[in-house]
Amino acid sequence: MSFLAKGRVLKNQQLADDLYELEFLAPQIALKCHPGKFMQIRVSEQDDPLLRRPLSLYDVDVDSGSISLLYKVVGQGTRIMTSFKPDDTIDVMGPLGNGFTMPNYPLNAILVGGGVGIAPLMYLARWLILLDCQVKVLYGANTAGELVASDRFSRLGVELEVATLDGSAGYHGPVTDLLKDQDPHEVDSFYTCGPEMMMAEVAEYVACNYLWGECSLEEHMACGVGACLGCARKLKPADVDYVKICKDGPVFNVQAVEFMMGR
Amino acid sequence: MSFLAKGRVLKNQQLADDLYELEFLAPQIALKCHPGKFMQIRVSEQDDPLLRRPLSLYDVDVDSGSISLLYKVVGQGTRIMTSFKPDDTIDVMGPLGNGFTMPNYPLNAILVGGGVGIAPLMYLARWLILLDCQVKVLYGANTAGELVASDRFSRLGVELEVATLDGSAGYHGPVTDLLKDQDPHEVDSFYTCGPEMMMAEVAEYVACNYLWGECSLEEHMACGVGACLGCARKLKPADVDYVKICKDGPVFNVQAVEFMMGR
Amino acid sequence: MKKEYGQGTGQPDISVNLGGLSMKNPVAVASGTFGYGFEYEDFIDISGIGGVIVKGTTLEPRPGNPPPRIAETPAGMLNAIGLENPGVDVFLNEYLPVLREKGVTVILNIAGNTVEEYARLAAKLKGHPGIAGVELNISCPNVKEGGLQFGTDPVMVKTVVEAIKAECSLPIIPKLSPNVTDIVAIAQAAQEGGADALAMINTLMGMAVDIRTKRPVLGNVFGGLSGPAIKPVALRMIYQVYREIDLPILGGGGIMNFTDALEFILVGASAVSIGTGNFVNPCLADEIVDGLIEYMQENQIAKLTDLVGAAAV
Amino acid sequence: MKKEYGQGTGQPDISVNLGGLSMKNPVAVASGTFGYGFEYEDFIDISGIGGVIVKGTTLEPRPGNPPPRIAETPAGMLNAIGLENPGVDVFLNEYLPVLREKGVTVILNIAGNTVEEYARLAAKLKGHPGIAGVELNISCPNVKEGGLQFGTDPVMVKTVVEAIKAECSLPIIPKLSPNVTDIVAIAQAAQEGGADALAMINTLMGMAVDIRTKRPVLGNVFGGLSGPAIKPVALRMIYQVYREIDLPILGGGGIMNFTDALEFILVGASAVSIGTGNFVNPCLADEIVDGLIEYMQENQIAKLTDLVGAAAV
Ligand SMILES: Cc1cc2nc3c(=O)[nH]c(=O)nc-3n(C[C@H](O)[C@H](O)[C@H](O)COP(=O)(O)OP(=O)(O)OC[C@H]3O[C@@H](n4cnc5c(N)ncnc54)[C@H](O)[C@@H]3O)c2cc1C
Ligand SMILES: Cc1cc2nc3c(=O)[nH]c(=O)nc-3n(C[C@H](O)[C@H](O)[C@H](O)COP(=O)(O)OP(=O)(O)OC[C@H]3O[C@@H](n4cnc5c(N)ncnc54)[C@H](O)[C@@H]3O)c2cc1C
Ligand SMILES: Cc1cc2nc3c(=O)[nH]c(=O)nc-3n(C[C@H](O)[C@H](O)[C@H](O)COP(=O)(O)O)c2cc1C
Ligand SMILES: Cc1cc2nc3c(=O)[nH]c(=O)nc-3n(C[C@H](O)[C@H](O)[C@H](O)COP(=O)(O)O)c2cc1C
Ligand code: FES
Ligand code: FES
Repeated sequence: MSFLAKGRVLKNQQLADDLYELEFLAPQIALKCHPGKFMQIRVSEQDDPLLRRPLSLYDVDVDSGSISLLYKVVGQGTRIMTSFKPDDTIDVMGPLGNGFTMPNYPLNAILVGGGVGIAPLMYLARWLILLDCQVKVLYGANTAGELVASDRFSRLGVELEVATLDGSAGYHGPVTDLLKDQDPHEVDSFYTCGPEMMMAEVAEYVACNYLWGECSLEEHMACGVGACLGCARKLKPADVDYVKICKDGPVFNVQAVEFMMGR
Repeated sequence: MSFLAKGRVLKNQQLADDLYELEFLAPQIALKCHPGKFMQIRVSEQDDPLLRRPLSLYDVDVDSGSISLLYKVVGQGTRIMTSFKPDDTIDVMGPLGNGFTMPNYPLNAILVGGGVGIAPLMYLARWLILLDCQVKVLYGANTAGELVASDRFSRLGVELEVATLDGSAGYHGPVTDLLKDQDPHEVDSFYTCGPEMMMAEVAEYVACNYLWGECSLEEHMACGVGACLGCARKLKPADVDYVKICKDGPVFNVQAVEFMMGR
Repeated sequence: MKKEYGQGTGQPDISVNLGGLSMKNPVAVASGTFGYGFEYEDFIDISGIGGVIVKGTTLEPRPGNPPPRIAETPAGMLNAIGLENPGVDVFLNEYLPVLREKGVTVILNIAGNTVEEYARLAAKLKGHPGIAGVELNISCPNVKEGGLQFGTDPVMVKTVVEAIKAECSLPIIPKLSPNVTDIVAIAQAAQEGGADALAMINTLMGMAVDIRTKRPVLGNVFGGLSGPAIKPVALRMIYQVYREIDLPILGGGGIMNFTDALEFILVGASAVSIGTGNFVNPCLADEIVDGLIEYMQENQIAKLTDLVGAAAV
Repeated sequence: MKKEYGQGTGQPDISVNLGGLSMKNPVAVASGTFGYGFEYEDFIDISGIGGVIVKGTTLEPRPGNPPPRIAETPAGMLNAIGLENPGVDVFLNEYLPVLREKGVTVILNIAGNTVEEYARLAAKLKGHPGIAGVELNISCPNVKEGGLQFGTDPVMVKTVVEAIKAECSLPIIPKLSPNVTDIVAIAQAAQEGGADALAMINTLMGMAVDIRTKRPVLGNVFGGLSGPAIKPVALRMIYQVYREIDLPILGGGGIMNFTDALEFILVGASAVSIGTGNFVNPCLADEIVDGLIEYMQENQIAKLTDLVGAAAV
């Protein structure tokens, strides 16, 4: 079940140069949230920009009915979002899509996130912890200042390893290098979101070690509900059918996907 | 001389239900201002709404370099303007058009304004006072709350008579009824801005009493500088040529105009 | 919050007979923008919608175009979906029965690449109750005529409409392409072919470029421009056709709110369709109906037909 | 802040030869949106602009259409100015000398209602130095052909271009109307008539309705749609023509910033024109030139021609 709702902004905080956390009240939606699902946010009442912006659930508090999104300013829409301020009413639609598969028993999970791709992994981590899983987060970014989710992960009580490309915090290099140090026998499942090159390496690790993993994909969207067929993608070039990222995903098994290196 | 400039918003204050005063710093423009001229304000960086909005100079302080506009929220553009806040940078163009004719000697002037049409008359009154004129303002509105310029006029030291359609302040009825009580022999010139029906009555009074008067007209605009020929109007139906309100006006001699009743 | 409209309820009469296709209210959702209706059930009661025009359907299943399939443009969007659909049999056997069960006013949008394909498709509809009407997408290339779009040539338009009318007794509503020099000539041809009503407009052909890759954004290079950007063109064409052609018009192109819808009605649309607007506001169809009723009550307008074409005199 | 561009200055070469018309830089201002240039002198150095295409000029003075002449639309605007202009004699004798004196690259936009009118107008230009080229507005009704627009019929396009070429040795740039089924056929006809370059696109025909009065907004009912709304259509048409027709293209339609301009160049425009964008930002032409230079320097592109058509392969 998803809804169209008016959300009341609680905060819209700049966490880094181009990273913001938007928190708003939408209790009806919050009740139906699940990690990996996403929201479609209307950024303006004007006709330009026209379409809603898809953003993953970063965190949700069912008790207070609040939903958090972590967004990166990349273009016109996200730039407009930075002007949202507390008590503004925003037009939100969600939760949409198929989220991450939840384990039936407490297991060991590694979450690999790069950049703003960390967003859906926060809410996922919260659920996994609730389900008594062992959660380790491998979190990569360009530079220390962009590791905006670190503290929140720590507060959640997950094990956190960070990597930065410039070496300003944690491991100096791509976050996927941290995979080498993991013991595949101690992990049951992987969850990943970030640049496709990064996810490709996670997928390879998962494949080589006969593990299981899920990733969250992106594609430009119009409807967000499977109606327009706009967000089509062949998970693998040889596939006959196009999946719809909004409805069949955005979460897919990593083994089903051939990642695109430019992304 | 007119300019394209970035104005820094000083205030954007709601004065009545749908009336706001916007004040911004634009010293270069302020230096060239003259009563009756107008600004073209870009309301949004988005492509919708696209065109600038023409707004009259309500008041200008050359010393501080600040310009005030008095605007009424009537549609999308003016609604967006209400979100301007102090320290915002706005994109302004002006001053544009031909303003009111200034007297060469101190004379007696009556200014007749209706609704937000009062806007250009404030700055005009300021100049006339500086030129040692006797200034009387006849100021009409629907209701007392809309007489947002009254205090400012009083502070300027002009003689002020008000009228409201609902009788909640001053004379109960249309502001033009106040013309009856004026002594035409004690007035040299009239200046008017507001609904055309109102201006038509001022024009008639001016004509009947062999006086002189100017009015400020409106027309939808694109360029604001006489380039697009979009703001054309025949001042009188029998005229051969179309004037351009933005360039030939917006101020015209009342005798040259046949007013349109619907406006 | 379902409402009952119609004669005798004290509400203004907003039901529409669109060339034999009867609609509860004048607001339909446009083909390709609303899937089969199910996709939007969380947001709106699809049985209350004036007409649900389902995704363009072809004789055989089609995989659609390679992505990217959509791109945002100023006050609009481009799409090049490529008619991805499971084929008419799946529609008739799997989707239609459910829609019929729910009481949805189903309008089937059909597409083909030859006159025969259209005719065979139309013939298949016999014996499948629950289709209120057929919208004919003629913005498709005619492979037998060198890929020229059916909708750009009056002779082809007439031929294809005739062929379908011969096979199908449902109301047939050709959907006109705006990418033509003379829209009235096309409308005329559709009428001569036996059209019961006209739908207009389909998308304007456009494209976008990715300056980073220096390549067209869309996998298909060209796409259809929809949304508020095209509204002025849609209004103009409907106005032109309304004044010349005596067929009811299902008007759309950029409708985002009630006042937009009213503009379409005033230039001659008997009913309207919401396309891109659904993406922005999935409850838009309902909101426009509410807006219309309120407007008619306030302005003492008893029936919608009093407004149709009022600006096109 | 005048800048010097061109070869040998260390700057990338952005000068353009548009079918014999030489421009300092590839950014022109579009006819009807920049008056005669003077109107914008407070805001921009008009002699630095790649080309100032002056208001559409006719043989005799024209009063223009009754107001309202413009209306805002989503990401666009409609205009129905009706070619108000003082006639070619006033232009040649009063405005041109001043523009020439200032060193402005003047492109004269001409319009007529018969082939003879165009030809006579073109003939008048002889002996008036300072006109860099002639843009031919063919979105005008041909009164001898029942009011059909010149620009919608290949035969008429060819005829009118030929007639003008016979009278005038300046570069002739027909400006194509987008309101046609087959833009390539029109471009082809212009080429056959002897066009030196093509300007595209003119405005899309549209309209707007005032729901308060229930009447068309524009005094002329129909108007030309311009601005960002039409950009996808303009790009598509230029792409189509660039691939088929071997003439340089002056591209425009909705350009609001440098990246828009680059999109036009990538689909095949050798130079661009800014229309509605001038109203929003009177310094836009300069800003786009600056943006282009910066982009070329950053991307080590020596000459603009390396970019022209890069997306249309
Ligand atoms: C399921 C899903 C979840 C996402 N979650 C997040 C998140 O939690 N945080 C975050 O910062 N970003 C997320 N994104 C990406 C985000 O949607 C885009 O960054 C955003 O739409 C850009 O909008 P813009 O107007 O700023 O950029 P522009 O480039 O100006 O947008 C132009 C158009 O392209 C679309 N677009 C641009 N980039 C993307 C993209 N990467 N994916 C989809 N559409 C795009 C926009 O929606 C818009 O329609 C997610 C995308 C998807 C599909
Ligand atoms: C010279 C001049 C001076 C003006 N001075 C003032 C002033 O001091 N205070 C004030 O409140 N208003 C003034 N106006 C009117 C003001 O320009 C319009 O109210 C405003 O443009 C409405 O914009 P909108 O987007 O809110 O309305 P919308 O109706 O949504 O605007 C749609 C389009 O119509 C145009 N438009 C709508 N109404 C008018 C109008 N009356 N005149 C011109 N264009 C219009 C808009 O600019 C826009 O392009 C003046 C108009 C002119 C021409
Ligand atoms: C994503 C998308 C898919 C579409 N698919 C179809 C289709 O399959 N058949 C069809 O006739 N029209 C199709 N259209 C056109 C719409 O039905 C509608 O005519 C057009 O979008 C204009 O209306 P709008 O501006 O309200 O969207 C599609 C439009 C969009 C945006
Ligand atoms: C107000 C206005 C007046 C115009 N007048 C003319 C004209 O006289 N002759 C002409 O060929 N085009 C004219 N045009 C069309 C423009 O030159 C340009 O081709 C069109 O607006 C598309 O470009 P744009 O989207 O950048 O504005 C006019 C456009 C506008 C907006
Ligand atoms: S965004 Fe419409 S189907 Fe996915
Ligand atoms: S607004 Fe362009 S001429 Fe007046």
